[in-house]
Amino acid sequence: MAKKIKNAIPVVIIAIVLAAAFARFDFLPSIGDPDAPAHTRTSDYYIEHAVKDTNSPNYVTAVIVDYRAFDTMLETTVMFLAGLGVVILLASRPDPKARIIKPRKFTENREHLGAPAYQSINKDVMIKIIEPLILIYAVYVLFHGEVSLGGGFQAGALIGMVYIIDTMVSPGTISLIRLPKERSVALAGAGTFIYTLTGILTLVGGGVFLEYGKLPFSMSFEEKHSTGILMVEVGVTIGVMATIITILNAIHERARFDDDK
Amino acid sequence: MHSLILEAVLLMALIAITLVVIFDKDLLAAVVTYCAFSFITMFLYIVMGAPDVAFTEAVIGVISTIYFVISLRNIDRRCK
Amino acid sequence: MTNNMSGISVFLADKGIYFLTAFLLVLGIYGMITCKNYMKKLICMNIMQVAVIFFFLCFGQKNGGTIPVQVTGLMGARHYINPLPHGLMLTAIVVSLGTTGVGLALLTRIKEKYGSIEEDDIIKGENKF
Amino acid sequence: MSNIPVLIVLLPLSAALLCMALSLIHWRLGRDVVIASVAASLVLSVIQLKDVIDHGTVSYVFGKYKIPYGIEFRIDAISAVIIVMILIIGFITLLFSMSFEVRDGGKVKNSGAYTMLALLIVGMVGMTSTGDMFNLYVFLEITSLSGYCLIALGGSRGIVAAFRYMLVGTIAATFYLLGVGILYSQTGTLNMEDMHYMLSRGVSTEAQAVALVFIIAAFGVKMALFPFNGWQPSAYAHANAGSRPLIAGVMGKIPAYAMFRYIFCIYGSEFRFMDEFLLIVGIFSCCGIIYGSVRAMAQTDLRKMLAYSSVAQIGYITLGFATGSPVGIVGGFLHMLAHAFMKSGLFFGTGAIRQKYGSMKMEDLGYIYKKMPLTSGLMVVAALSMVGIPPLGGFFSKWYIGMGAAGSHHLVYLFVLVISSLLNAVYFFKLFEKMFMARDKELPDRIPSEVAQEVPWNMVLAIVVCFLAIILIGVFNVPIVNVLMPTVMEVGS
Repeated sequence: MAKKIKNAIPVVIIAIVLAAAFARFDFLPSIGDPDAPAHTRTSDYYIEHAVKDTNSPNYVTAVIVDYRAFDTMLETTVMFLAGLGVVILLASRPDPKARIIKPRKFTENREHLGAPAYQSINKDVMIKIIEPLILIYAVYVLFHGEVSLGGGFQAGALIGMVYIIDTMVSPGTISLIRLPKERSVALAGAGTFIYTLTGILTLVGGGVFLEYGKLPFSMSFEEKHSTGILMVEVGVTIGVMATIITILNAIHERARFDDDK
Repeated sequence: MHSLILEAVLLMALIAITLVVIFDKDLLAAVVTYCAFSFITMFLYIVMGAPDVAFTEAVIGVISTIYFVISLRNIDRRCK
Repeated sequence: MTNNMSGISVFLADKGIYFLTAFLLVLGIYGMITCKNYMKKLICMNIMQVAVIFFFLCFGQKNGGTIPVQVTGLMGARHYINPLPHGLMLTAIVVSLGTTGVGLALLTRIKEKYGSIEEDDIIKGENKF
Repeated sequence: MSNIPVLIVLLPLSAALLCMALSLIHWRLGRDVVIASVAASLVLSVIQLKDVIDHGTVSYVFGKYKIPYGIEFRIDAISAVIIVMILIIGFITLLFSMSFEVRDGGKVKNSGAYTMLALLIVGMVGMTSTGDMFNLYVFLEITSLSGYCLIALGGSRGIVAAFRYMLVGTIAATFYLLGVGILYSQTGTLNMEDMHYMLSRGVSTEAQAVALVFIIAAFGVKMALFPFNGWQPSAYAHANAGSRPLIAGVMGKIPAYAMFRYIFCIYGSEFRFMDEFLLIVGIFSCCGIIYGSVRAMAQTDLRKMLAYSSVAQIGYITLGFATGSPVGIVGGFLHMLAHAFMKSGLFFGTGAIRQKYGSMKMEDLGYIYKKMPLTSGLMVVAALSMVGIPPLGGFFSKWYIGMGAAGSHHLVYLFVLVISSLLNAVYFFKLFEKMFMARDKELPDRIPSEVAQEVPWNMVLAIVVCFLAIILIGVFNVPIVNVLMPTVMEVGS
């Protein structure tokens, strides 16, 4: 019981200090009042001009992919960077002899986590049904991202999750797509480059970077914005999907060192 | 106006989960509690009226929990 | 009944929600500092990032505003929630996934090299190195 | 060609994205594309510098939206000069790391290291040229993530250093996001120029003060200012040998420039607590200068000594900003340029010695000047410039900082400046004593004898470029100051 009190003291101190601080400061706007300064300066412009400027009724997608499209390109680069970092760190297999602390051999009293204790029908049958449904939903989320919710990240993450389900749940069966980590990193880079390519196309079309109105296709202004948004979303989807598969493969392939027989 | 009270209750649940994660001895339990954390966060974003963010948080919460569990296979579950 | 309900809501709107978010943030940092296990430091790091994302989203709230997708016939900015914080926070969530991925790769390498991910074993290993 | 500002960022970015795919075709193709793209953006940045000097600040808004609604690149004289410095050092570091390829790592690890370096350059150039607060956060994340991975490539000690840096760095990025959130809640805009306008129109000074505390803490961690530099020595010392000059030399400087923009360009002199904040930054830098110099004297490992001296040199730059007078600020920027070349020069030298003799200890540097004349020549010039000997760059920057401190009557800063120059002299002359006076250790020569010079050509190029840059900054410091001064005058209090 004393240990619990000893643990609780710092948490209580934190609560008291924060309560005192919040009693003193009151500059934060109260949540929910419509004419707080945060809304009037830029966001009202986004809400009123989103459909006219970007032809996308979903304001959040309009802000992400059209008004602040440069942010999202860099953020997909951060995603690619993380996938590449994981691959580099786990690329080479260190030899067990060069290790500082020899691991304690405690494999005996630990049940083998690999083989599942149960053999059930739902694992093999259900997976074959669930995967196509998620894929269809991912495609819907991608292409319908401007009108309803969704967009590149969600679609990419969903397809990544299909790959995870496929390789993790039933490791025995041959999985749908085999993507070793060298190729999936290259695919992530290529996906993010599709995003950059859209920007370069707007430069070629004579406009400023990521100005979809100047895409060199022969379309009306609204259609150009929609095609620009669609190309960008496809790039983000491929980038995010390939990065999630990369990180999964890299961490999953790491054999367990402790019970190397 | 009642959504603020719901947000406050959900935030208190998040704080409780954080305490569990900090003072828990078994790593796998901490990771599973973290999965509950990201689910309640997703629910919190829905209550706040941010469906896009909630969608992303749900998907990325599940994927980061899967990464934690897979890397936990390489790292033993006990912790001091 | 309704007036004390709005009393609590007014208190929550001004100070309560921010206090709870700040408490979650400081707990995340406290967890990162005191937990000896590196894996738990990573989990507390994620919790801290979620606290900041929630803090940023609080500024986008509007009373009586619907979700930021245009509904035909509903014009005017007062009826829609502010979309800018949502767009920014999508970036922050994906960045936190990237950082978690790199952190877990580092953890796997630390485990293989030093044999454990406890703070004191690693410090002993470093001094011996 | 008004698209230059974005092309400078775009070329290395697209080369980095395609490097992994190209290396599947042929493993050298990715590396050559990355090096060519950084060279091209270096040429573009020189053109941009000339353009900025002639026509003043360049503003480039993405997507042709008006200022507060789109993201804006704003490049004035200072950021143009810093971008040229980043790209020069980045280009020679790429060449330098060509000879540090890991044999067993295979194709993935080597081409991945080049991609990481290219993305680090993109992150730093972007942080310098952006005019949007949230865009600065995303570039900060790119710089930090590639920094974590490059430090973690540096062997088993590097992994633990990278993990600790990641924990502290993520807290710093979160604090920066908190600061931007508070400012956004008070003004509603994310553009720095627009934010300056909104802040001057009257925003509660409490909110401004709290936001500035968070932002200074965030940048303090990222540039290893005194109280936040716990992660820095082991991170710089154990980073990947090929990329260590870029990490130690430049990665700490860009957050210093970002802090300058926040304190002077966004908050400006009409912020009520400006003097108190400058005083706090001044105290941090003074303690950092003394702490870094004292700790550097006690080190035997060459890399650790240089890492601790980095803490002291960052203190000089922030001391220049803390004086508040335009002369001091220009001294801070001149020191940023000079120190970037000095520090990366010293790390090029240690990398060359390690490549040839495989040792980092100071004891086995005996008779180096006979066997490696070029490298030891560079290290002598860089060390003398670090101490502050007149003809070289280090002296003039300290001179301007001293004049700035004297101008604004901060005599304590002047006293700390003089004392620390003496401390610098102690540990750099210890280096000379080991290089010239010590006996030869006859270490085995690890470079095949048919290489004519002491080290392969790409290392010699890096060493010569740093050697010339230190001397040129020293000799031509007046034109550099004349380029920087007008921007600082209109901004400084």
